[in-house]
Amino acid sequence: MRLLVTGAVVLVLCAGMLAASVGLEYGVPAFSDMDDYFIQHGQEQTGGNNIVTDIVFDFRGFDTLGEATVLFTAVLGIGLAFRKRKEDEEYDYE
Amino acid sequence: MLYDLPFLAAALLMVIGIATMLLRRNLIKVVMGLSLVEAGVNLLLVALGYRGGGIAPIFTNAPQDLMVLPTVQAMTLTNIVIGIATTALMLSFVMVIYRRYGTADADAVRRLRG
Amino acid sequence: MTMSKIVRTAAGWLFPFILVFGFYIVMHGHLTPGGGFQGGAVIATGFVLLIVAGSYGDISRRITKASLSGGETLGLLLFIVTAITGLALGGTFFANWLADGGLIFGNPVLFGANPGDLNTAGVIPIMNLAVGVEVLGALSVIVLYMLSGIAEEGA
Amino acid sequence: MIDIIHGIVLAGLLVSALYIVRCRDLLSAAISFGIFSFLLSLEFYILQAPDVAIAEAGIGAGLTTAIYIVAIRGTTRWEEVSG
Amino acid sequence: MTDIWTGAVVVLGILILLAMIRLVLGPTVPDRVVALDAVNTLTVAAMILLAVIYRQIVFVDVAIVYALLSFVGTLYIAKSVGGELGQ
Amino acid sequence: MAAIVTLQTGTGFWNPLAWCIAFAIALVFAYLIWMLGEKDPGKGGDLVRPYLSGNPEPEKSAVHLRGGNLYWGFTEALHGYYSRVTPLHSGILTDYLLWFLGVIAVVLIMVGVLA
Amino acid sequence: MIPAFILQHAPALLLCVPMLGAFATPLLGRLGAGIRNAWALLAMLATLCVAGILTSEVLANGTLIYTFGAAAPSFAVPLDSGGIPIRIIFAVDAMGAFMALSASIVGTAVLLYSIASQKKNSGQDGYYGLLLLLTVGILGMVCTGDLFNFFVFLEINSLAGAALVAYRVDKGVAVEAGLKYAVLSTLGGLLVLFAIALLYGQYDALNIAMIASRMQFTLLDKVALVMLLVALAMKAGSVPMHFWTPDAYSMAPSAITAFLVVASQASLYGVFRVVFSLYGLALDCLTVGWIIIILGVLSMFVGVTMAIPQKDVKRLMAYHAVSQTGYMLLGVGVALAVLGNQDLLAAYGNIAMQGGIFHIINHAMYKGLLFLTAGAIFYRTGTRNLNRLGGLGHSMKWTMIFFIIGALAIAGIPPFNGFASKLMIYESVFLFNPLLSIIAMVVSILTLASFVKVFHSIFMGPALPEYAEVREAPLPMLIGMGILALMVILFGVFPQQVVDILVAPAAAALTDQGGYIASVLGGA
Amino acid sequence: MIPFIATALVAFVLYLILTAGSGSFGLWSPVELGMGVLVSCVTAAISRSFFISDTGYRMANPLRWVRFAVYICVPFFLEMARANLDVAYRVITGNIRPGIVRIAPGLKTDFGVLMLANSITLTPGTLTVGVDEATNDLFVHMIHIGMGDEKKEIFESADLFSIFPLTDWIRRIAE
Amino acid sequence: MIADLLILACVGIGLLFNTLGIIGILRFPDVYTRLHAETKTTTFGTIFLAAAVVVYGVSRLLESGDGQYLTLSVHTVVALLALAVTNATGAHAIARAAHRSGQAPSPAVIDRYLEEEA
Repeated sequence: MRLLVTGAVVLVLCAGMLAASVGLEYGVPAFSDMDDYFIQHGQEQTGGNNIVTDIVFDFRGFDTLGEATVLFTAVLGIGLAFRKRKEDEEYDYE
Repeated sequence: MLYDLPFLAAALLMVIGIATMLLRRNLIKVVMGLSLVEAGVNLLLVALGYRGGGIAPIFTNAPQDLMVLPTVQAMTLTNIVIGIATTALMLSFVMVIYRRYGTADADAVRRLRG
Repeated sequence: MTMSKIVRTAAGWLFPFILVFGFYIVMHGHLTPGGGFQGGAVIATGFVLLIVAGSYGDISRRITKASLSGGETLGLLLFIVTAITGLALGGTFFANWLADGGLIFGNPVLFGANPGDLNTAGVIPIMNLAVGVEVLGALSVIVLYMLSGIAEEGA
Repeated sequence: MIDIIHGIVLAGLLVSALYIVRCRDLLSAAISFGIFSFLLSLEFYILQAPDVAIAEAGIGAGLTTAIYIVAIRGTTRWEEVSG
Repeated sequence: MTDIWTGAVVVLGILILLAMIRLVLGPTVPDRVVALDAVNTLTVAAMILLAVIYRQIVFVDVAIVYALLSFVGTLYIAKSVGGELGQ
Repeated sequence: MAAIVTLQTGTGFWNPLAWCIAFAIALVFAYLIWMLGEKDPGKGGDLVRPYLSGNPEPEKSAVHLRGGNLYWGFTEALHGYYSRVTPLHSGILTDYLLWFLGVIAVVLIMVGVLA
Repeated sequence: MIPAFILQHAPALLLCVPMLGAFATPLLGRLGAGIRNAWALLAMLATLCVAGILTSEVLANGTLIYTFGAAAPSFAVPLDSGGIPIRIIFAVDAMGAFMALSASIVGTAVLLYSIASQKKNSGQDGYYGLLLLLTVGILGMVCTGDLFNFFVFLEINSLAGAALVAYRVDKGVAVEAGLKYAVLSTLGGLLVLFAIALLYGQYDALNIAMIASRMQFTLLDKVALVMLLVALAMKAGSVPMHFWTPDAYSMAPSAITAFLVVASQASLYGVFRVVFSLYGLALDCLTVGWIIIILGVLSMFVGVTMAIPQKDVKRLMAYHAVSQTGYMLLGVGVALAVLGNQDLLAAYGNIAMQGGIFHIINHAMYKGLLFLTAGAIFYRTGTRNLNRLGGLGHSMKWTMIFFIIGALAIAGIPPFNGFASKLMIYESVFLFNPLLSIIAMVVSILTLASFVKVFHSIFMGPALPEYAEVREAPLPMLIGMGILALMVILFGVFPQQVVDILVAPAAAALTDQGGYIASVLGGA
Repeated sequence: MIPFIATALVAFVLYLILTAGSGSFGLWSPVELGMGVLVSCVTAAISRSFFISDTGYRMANPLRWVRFAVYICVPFFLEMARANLDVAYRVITGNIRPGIVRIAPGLKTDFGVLMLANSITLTPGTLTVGVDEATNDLFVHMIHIGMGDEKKEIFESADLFSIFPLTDWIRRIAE
Repeated sequence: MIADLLILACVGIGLLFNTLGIIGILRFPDVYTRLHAETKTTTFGTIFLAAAVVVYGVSRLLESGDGQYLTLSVHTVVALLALAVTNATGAHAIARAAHRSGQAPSPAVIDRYLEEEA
C-alpha cells in the first residue's frame, strides 16, 4: 500500500518536474535583461573582472551575508549537538 | 530531445532523490536523498543560465563572446554552501540519535508519536 | 589512530601548498574563478586532510576548535563591518565604498577582456578574505566537532 | 560534439545516483556520492560555470565525502534489511 | 584542431563510464575506491583539455583544486575501511 | 470612549468595554445571590463532612482527577475517528515526507486540472 | 528626535543589528555569562526599537524601499537598466512591518524569559546566538522583496529552528524532533528554490514585484505556485503536513517554542506574499483560495481533535497551534477566493482578511504566553505530563493567572484578543459559506474544552506532596510572560485601534498588488 | 624561526608560480608580490609545524632542489614509462604473479620515505602497501615476482628498478 | 606544425594509456592489481594529456607572446604534480586499508606484510 502511494506520488512529481524541463528551452533563455545588465555594467560598477564574484559580493551581497549566516548557524547547531553537558541536565519528558 | 538533456537530468535527479527519501529507511540514506535533490536543483539552476555558445562570465583572458548568465551561478554557489551546512547539521543529528537510540533506522526512530 | 608515515608526510607537505593555493583562490576571487567560499573550502579541506592524516587527539590539540571558531566569528564580523561601513559612509548597506577610490583595492579597472589587476574591485577582495576566513573556520570546525562525536563514543 | 560529452556526463550522474539509491552498504553509497560530486562538478564546468565547479569540487567532493564517512563511522555501516 | 581535443574529451568520458562499471561491480569497498580514483584522474584530464577547448585559461584552476582535494575523500574512506577512524 | 474600543466587523460591531461592563454586572449579581446563602455553615459539623457511604474520606491527592481521564467519554465517543487519525502521527520520518510530497502531488493535480 | 539616518536605513539596520549581536555572542560568551546575556538582550531591544521605528515609518509614509549596495536606498531601478531592478531590494510594506513588529515583541519577551529559564543549562552561547539568528531569519523573511533572499532567510529560519529544537540532547528525543524538522524544512526549502528557479528561467528576475509584473501564469508558473504554496504551508504547519509540529514544539525549550510559533507564521506570511503579491490576480483565485481554505479547515479540526487526548501539555498546545493556524488560513483563503470580485471583497473579503491577519499577531501573543507558562511549570516541576501534575495553583499564582489569560484568549473568550479576531473571521466567513463558520465555532468550543482540561489538571486540585517545594517562577520569566499578557489584554480591549493602525493597512497592502509593484518599480 | 622562514620561502615560490603571467609577459606586478609576501607569511605561521617535522634542514639546500627536478624529469620519468609499458603488457596478456615483499632501503628521513614510496607506487609493477614505522622498511606489492624470488626475506631495493638506481638518487636528494 | 604533430602524438599516447588503465581496472582479479593499473597507467596517461596542453600553451606563447598561455602551461604542470603526488599517496592508503581490513591479495605467491602485522 505504502509502496503504491509512494509510486504514485513519485510519478506525479516526475511528471511535474519533467514538465519543467519541457517548458523551458535549454540554451536559449527567454529573457536575459537583468543578466545582460550585469555583464555590461558589472565591471565598471564594481571593478571586478569576474562577474559572478561581482554579483556574489556586490549586487547580491546580502544573500552572501545570509549564506555565511547559515554556515554560522550550522556550526552553532553542531556545537550544541556535541557539547559536553552538565550532570543535572537530565529531564523527564514523560 | 537531446537538446534539453540537462533539464531532464536535473528533474530525474530530483525525483531520484525524493524516491530515496521515501523508500529508504536509513536516516543517512534519507540525508543522501536530500543531497541528491539539492544537486538536482543546482544543476537546474546552472543549466537555466546557459546560453548556447556562451562563455563563462569572467573577463580575465576571455575571448570577446556571448556570456552565460551569471546570476544563477551566484545563486548556485550560495545554495551549495547552504547545502553542506544543512547536510552537516542533519548528519550530526543522526549521529546523536544513533548514540542515544542505538539505531539509525527511520522506522525505529519514533519515540515521538501520537 | 594515525595513518601511515607516508600519508602523514604527504599531508604535511601538501598542507602549505593547499593553503597557498586556497589563499590564491581567495585573493584572486574578483579576477579568476573562485572567491571566498571556494578558497575557504579549499583551505578547510587542507585542515581536514591534516585531521585525517594524524590522530584526532593529536590534531585537536594543535588546531583547537576555539581558535577555528574564533577565526570564523572574526571573519563574519569583518564581513558585516565592511558592509556596515558602506552604510556609515553615506551609501547603503553593502555599498562598494572602496572601488575607484585610489586607496587599497581602489585602482580603476580596465574594461573589456583584460588580464586583470589585483588592486581593483574595492571591497570585494576584503569581503572575499572575510568570507574565506569564515568558511575555512566553519567547515573545519564542523568536521572537528563530528569527529569529537565519534571519538567520545570510541573512548 | 559537446552534446555527446553532456550525454555521457549526465548518464554517469544518473548511474551513480541510482547506485546511491540501491546499494545497501552505506560506505559504497558515500563513494558513489563522491563520484556523483565529481561528475556534477564536471557538468558545471561544461556549462561554463567554473566558480560553481570549484565550489562543488572543494565542498562536494572533498568535504561532503569526509562528513558522510565520519557520520557513517559514527552510526552504522549497513543499512537495515527492510521487512 | 579543436576536434582533437574534443574527441579526446569524449574518449575520456567513455572511459569514466567504463570505470563506473567497477563502482557497480566491485565486490569490496577498496575496489570501489579504485573506481573513484580513476574517475578523479580522468576528470582532471578532461578538465584540462576542456580549458583548452573553451580557450578559458583560468579554468585550469578548477583542475588543480580537483587534483588536490579529491584525495581527501579517498583518505577518509581508506581510514574508515582500515578501521582507524575515531580511535 | 465607546467608539474607540468598538470593533467594526463589517456586519456588526463588538465592544469589549460594553462586554466588560455587562460581565461585571453579572458578577455583581452572582455575588449578591451568593450572599443570600447561609453565611457560615459552622466548623466540624455534619454539614461540611463529605458523605462517602460511611467510608473514611480518602487522601486529597488520591481523588484529584488526572488530566488523562478528563475527556475519556469524548475520545471514546469519537473512537472511530481517533483510531484512524492517531496512527497517522506515526513518528516515522519517511511517512511525514510522504504526506508532504503527497499533498504536493494532489495540489499539483488540482491546480493543473482546475486552474 | 529620531535621526534621519536611522529612519532612512531602518530596513538594513533591522537585520544587521541582530546579526551583529548573534555573531558576537559566542565571542562574548568567553568573557562571561552576564556580559553575554546583557549583549543579547541589548541586541534584541535594539531590534525591537528599530522594528518600532520601521513600523511607524511605514505606516506614515507607505511602503519603504531599501536597495542594498546602491548609492542611495531608494534607487531601486538604475537609470540605465531599462526599468528593471538589479540589486536586492527590501520592500517593507505594512504587512511586513506588522510581522516584524510582532516577531520582535515576542522575541524580546522570549529572550527575557530565557535568561532565567536557561540559567542552569550548558551551551548557552549557542543558545543565545541561535535565538538571535532565528530572529534574523524571521525578520529577513518578512522584510525582503527578493525571492532568492527569501529562500536564504527561510534556510536560516529552518536551521536555527532545528538546532534550537534539538537543544536538549540528553535523551535524544529532542534531537529526533530536530532531525524531523530539519529534513522536512530543508526539503521544503529546496522545493521553494526549485520554484524560484522556474520563475527565474522564465522571467529572468528575482524581484517579487518584477516577476509579478511579468507574470503570465503558464504551466511552469503553476508548478512553481504549487511548490511555493505547499512548501511554505508545510513550514507553517498546516494539516496534513503538520506532523513535525507537535514533535518540534513539544521538544524544544519552552521559550523557543513560543518563538517557533512566530517562525511558522513567517512562512505563513510567505504563503500570503506569494499568493497575493507574486501571483495576485493572475492566478485562478477561486481554486487556490479553496485549496487554502481546505487546508485551513483541516488544520483547525484535526489540530483541535488531536489536542484533546494529549497527555503532554506542550504537545497539546502544539496541536492547538496547528488548529489556530487554520483560522488564519481560513480567513485569508476566503479573501483570496473572492479577490477577483470587488463587491464581495468589500462585503466580507476584506474583513476576513483582516481577521486572518489580526489572528496572526494575536496567536503569536497568546500562544507564546501559553508556551511560556508551560515552560515555567516545567522549569519548576520537571515534568510536563498532565497525569502527574496537579495543584500548582497554590504555589504558582502568577503563572496561573497568565495561563488563564492565555487560555481564555485562545479559546476566544471576550475580552481577550483571540475573540476579536475570531469574531471577524466568523462573521465574514459566515457570509462566504456558513458551514465553514460553524466549523470554526465548534473548533473554538473544543479549544476551550481542552484548555479547561489543562487548567484543571495542572492548577486545580489539592497541593500534591511531590510538588511541595515548588515556588513561583523567577522574576525575568514572569516579566517575559507579563509583556505578552499585557499585549493580549491590550489587543483584546482596543481591537479597533489595532485593526485600524496595524491590521487594515497590512491587509490593504497585501491585496493591492498593483501598489506593491508600483512602489518597487516606480509607478509602472 | 627557521621553520617559519623556510616554509614562507616555499610558499612564496609557489605563489609566484601560480601567479606567473599576471603582469606583462612572465613578470609579476608589485601588488601581486606584496600579496605573495603576505600570503606566504600567513601560510608559514599556520603550517610550519606540519611542513617541517624533522629537525634537520637538509632540504633548504638549493642543490637538492635542482637534483630533485632532474630526478623527476629524467630517471623517474623513464622508469615510469617503462613501468607503464610493463603494466600495459600485463593488462593485455593477464600474465601476473603478484605478492607482497619487504624491502629495506635504509632511508632515514620521512621525506625520503615519502619520495621512495611514491616513486615505487608510480613505477614498475610495484605498489607500496605498508611501512614499518620504526625501521622505515617498506612493504611492496609486486605485480610480478620472478620465479623463486619469493623465498628471499628482504628484497634489494635496487631490484625494483631496472634502469636507474632510484634509491640512491633519493638518498642523495633527501639525506 | 611540429607542435600540432606533437600534440596529436601526446593526446594519442595519453588516451591509449588511460584506456589500458581502465581495462586493467575491469580485468584484474583483486584490488591490489587493480590499483596497479589505476595508479600507474591513468597517471601516466594524464601526464601525456597534460603534456599536450603544455605543448599547445608553449607553442601559442611563442606565437603570440600572450602571457595567459604561460599561465596555462604553468597551471597545468601544477595540476599534474598535485595529481601525481595525491594519486600515489592515495593508492598507498587504499592498499594499506584494504590489507588492514583483512583483504589478502587473492592470487599471491607471498605476503610478507601479513607476517609483519601478525
